[in-house]
Amino acid sequence: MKEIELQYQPDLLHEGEVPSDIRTEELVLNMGPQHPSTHGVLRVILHTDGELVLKAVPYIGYLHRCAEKIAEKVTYRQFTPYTDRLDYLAAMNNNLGFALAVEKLGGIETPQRADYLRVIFSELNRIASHLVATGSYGLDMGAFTPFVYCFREREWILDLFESACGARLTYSYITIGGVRDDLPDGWVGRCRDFLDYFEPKISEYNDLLSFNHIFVHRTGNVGVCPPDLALAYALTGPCLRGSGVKWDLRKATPYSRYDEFDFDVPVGRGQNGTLGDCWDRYFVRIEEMTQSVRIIRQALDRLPDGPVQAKVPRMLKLPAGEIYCEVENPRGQLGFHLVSDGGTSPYRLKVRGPSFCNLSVLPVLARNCLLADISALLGSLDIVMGEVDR
Amino acid sequence: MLEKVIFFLFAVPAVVAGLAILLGTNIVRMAYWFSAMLVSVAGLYFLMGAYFLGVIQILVYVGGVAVLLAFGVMLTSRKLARLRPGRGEAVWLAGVSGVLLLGLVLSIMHAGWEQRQIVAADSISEIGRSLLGDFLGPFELVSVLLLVAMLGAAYLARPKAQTHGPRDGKGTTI
Amino acid sequence: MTPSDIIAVLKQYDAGGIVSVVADLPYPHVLVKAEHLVAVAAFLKTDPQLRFDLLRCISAVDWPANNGMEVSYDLISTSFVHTFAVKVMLDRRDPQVESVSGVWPAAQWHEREAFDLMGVRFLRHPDLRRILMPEDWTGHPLRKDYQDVVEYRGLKFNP
Amino acid sequence: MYTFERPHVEYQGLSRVIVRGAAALAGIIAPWLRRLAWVVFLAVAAMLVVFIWVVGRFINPLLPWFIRDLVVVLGLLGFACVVAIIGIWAERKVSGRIQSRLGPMRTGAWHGWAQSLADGLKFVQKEDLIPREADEPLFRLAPYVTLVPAFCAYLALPFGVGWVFRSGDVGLLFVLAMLAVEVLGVIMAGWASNSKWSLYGAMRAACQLVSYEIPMGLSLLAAVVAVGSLNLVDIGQAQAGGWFSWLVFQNPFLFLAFFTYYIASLASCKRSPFDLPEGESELVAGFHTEYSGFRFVMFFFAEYVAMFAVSALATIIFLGGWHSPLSGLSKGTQMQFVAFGDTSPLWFVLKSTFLVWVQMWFRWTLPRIRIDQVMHACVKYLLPFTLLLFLGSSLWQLYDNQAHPAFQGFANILHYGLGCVGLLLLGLYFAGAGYGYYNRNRLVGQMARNHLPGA
Repeated sequence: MKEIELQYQPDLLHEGEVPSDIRTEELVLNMGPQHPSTHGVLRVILHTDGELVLKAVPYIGYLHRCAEKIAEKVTYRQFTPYTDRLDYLAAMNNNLGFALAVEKLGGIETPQRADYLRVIFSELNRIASHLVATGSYGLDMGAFTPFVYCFREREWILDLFESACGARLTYSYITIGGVRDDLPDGWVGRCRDFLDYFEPKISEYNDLLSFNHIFVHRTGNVGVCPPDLALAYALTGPCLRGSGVKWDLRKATPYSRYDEFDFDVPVGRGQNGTLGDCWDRYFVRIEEMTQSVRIIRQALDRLPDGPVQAKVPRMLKLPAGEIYCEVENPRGQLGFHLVSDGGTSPYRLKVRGPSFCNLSVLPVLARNCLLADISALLGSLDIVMGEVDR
Repeated sequence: MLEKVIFFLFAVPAVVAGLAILLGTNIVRMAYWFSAMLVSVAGLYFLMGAYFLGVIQILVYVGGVAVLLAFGVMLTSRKLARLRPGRGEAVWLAGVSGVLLLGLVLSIMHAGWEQRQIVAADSISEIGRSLLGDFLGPFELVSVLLLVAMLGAAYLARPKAQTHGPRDGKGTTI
Repeated sequence: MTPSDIIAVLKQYDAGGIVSVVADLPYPHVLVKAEHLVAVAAFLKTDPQLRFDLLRCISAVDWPANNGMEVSYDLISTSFVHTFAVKVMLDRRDPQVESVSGVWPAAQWHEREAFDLMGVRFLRHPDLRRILMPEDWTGHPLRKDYQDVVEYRGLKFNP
Repeated sequence: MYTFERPHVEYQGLSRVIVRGAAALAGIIAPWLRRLAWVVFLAVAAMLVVFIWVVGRFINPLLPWFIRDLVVVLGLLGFACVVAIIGIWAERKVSGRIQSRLGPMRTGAWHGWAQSLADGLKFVQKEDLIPREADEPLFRLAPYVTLVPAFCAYLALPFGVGWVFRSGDVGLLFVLAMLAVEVLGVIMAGWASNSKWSLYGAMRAACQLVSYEIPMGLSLLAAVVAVGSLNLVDIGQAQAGGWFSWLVFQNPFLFLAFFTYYIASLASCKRSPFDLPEGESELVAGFHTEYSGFRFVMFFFAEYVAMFAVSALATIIFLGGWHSPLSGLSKGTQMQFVAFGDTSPLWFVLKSTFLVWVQMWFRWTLPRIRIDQVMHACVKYLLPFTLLLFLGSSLWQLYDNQAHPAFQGFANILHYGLGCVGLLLLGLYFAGAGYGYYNRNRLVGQMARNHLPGA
């Protein structure tokens, strides 16, 4: 065995470099669990020197609802609603990830129409999720109006979801073997209406927020995450692409017929600062919305007829074995490590929440930044605590 | 009659605030008592017809100096915020301030107050003319003093070599 | 590279540490001895043919039947787009293994979670604390033989 | 299950009377308010008109001076309260319209006009919390120290010729001084709350407000140099004669000074994009995090009162004060309403309101600046720039006085050019607003239209 030098020395504990001639006392600031910009019940302990944050230590677990333990007690079908509650802003994508994991392990083939509908709904949900991310990022930066605009557009998507599956937040629409119901009459037309309306709105957000001088100066060069750091901390999704790594599971390991669609993978270019800063991570989301619109248009154009649900027994039993299956969620790669012992419920289900991994880089990025940059950083990582704590 | 009432309306708070500064132990409250005293004295200026002086007192001393004082004091730790001089210290301080007070009283008694009509003490143009005319020398001297003070402050606050800024990129290297 | 190619490369490096291999879909993986884990991990990450630069997940699975605690490391390479997994089997009574957070810093939180919920102790981990459960919680909830807590800090749970 | 026992808080003394009284009053009044909303609205408006008329007409020199002063001070206090109440309501309506919402629509009958009154009633009924570790006397005092100076600034604001409580030689300085004292209350609140977030808010407020006072004062001085007086009435009088005689168009330095003043005044009112002392996404609520109930209302009031005060100052100094922009065209005679002898206060309030609206517009459009950028913007850019403006304005005055014919011609061209630029800006504003209004359905989208009937 040859020795290999380890590249990254874990150095979570960090000594504040205070100027030697001025003796100041570190102020320990408890940010959260109830704080407007922690996006849920995240608690961050900040060690500050005036406005300067020397160290930030996140504490999580306030929203831990034992999803993995519950999974061992319920059947496969019964667990689908629990996946809604992981990343509650992208429930469709969560449903898809779990359904794919079960289908792959059980060797279940899904009909073509179901695959197309899955693509349409998960891309719509990606837009909805990115709208929340964009809007609440504006809110973190102190601009209230983009938030309301984004929610206005999201309402339309939620209306579309509601008409298709009856729910506005926790859909459980994409089930094992396909999707639960076929589309209602006129849904495709309404979806097209939305896309026609929504596409020009993206440039409106850019005018209002993305290229706003103050916004650019607040987010450019802040929280810079170079590509190697992003990979080392296993950032995925827009956070990784914001660092300039062209990595998207929809392109790399296509699932659910994503290879039949034509779309680009936007990456950060560091055009308003350093590569991998908050602005890049933010703008990747804006660009991804355009790509999602492209995918949805293609899927609507080529939407095949046929059944939307494969024959799956009510009490599904999977063969003994295990699988690790990932999908590209709006926040990154959502992974399900599913271990089956041949029974009707998972023997072990480990959920790899993208927000969980993205948040783990916070102590590294939040060093020697200003207090206001913490909210910029948290917003650009775009965490959902339901998924971090599971 | 009314003037006297108003005089006491301002003078009593000024004295009370001054005593509170002396006798208080909480340094932050002392800063606020100080600004209360400044406002009361400004009121006395108004009563005397020196509007300009009164307004400048509020603008500069209350709005600027007292705020910065409170700001500086606020940043000290809460334990330090309570102070109480020791007995030896108190005697020493009382001696020094007693001598100073005596000097002040003596100088007031021997000042030789002339009964001179001050030409419109509240007229800003008069004040401006005298500052830039009769008293140009002292005025410029004070300006130079302030400039030196400002340079000194800037020197003290200059960025040191090892000071870290938020934008130095250190926070992102691993 | 296909899983069998990866296994071949890995066998060239350290045949002694490999206990068993599975090259078939859906879950190709290699089971290595616990003491070889960090060396294998570092090799998988740095080898120019493999370059597994993204640690996707660390999941611990409790097998009380054969007294084992299995920890699997799911990897993917962003350069070559191939996936693989490494597993170690630990003693269930006192599961401990060297931390890979020196190789992939991403492992830090995953390992903390495995420690919290499964009780796997990761040696030389920079900051091994509970992450999801409160600091003073007793027991490791995801173990199969976990007994539900009745009372926590005066907070009584109804069964 | 575990239940959290909430300590029972009993109101005592005056707050008990106020709370009980307000609750009883709300029970009686609220239904009638809803029923008679129109009547109440009209009655309040009529009372205001009558009051203004009485103050203007019958407060004559024959009355003892202290009665006159008392009436005028009460009137100004009422005016400040009305400004705050309407300002809070308008803020919500403006934000609603900007964000394709409706804002309050239910309270009262017409577009939720009674919303601020209802809010006030709600706040009065709220539990009056003082944190256990707070410095109680200072905590109680701070809202007053914030609100009273902001109101005092109104004492020196001229609403027209003769429409001023006290016009001294130091009117401008008095207003500035009062706006400066307001900071004291803010940092008092921040320190006394004994919350770290509040302390951060107070620190930011002290840094920012003290720094921005300097460019604010310097920009105003540039205008003072042009007029040669610190008396606000004199400054207003010097701008009689319509749009082109406003100080802002007199020379390029003053034109720029108006904008620097406006920026600095945004900062000194803690308005977005300079709302760092209370930036909710960073500091929860900044210096008033721990405040509730009526004390919070006082901070809220102080903000709107100060907003109007700085806008009024900008109006007097730069935008012609109480003079109508058209008075030059109508051959020296003011456009007059029949009922009032003098329309000048209306013009004054109108212009100030426009500036307040611009402040709201900024707030709902721009993100917040970071603290280091705030200080950089002040110390590195605004301060030297306003110093230059002050110098330039003085030099301009020097040459203007000596009446070089060539310089006069040049100055006239610039003067009218700037006036036209101002007209252009105003025209662009109205064009933009009109475009937005006529395309509102398209811009907002079908979704919002369907969900907001009557929008």
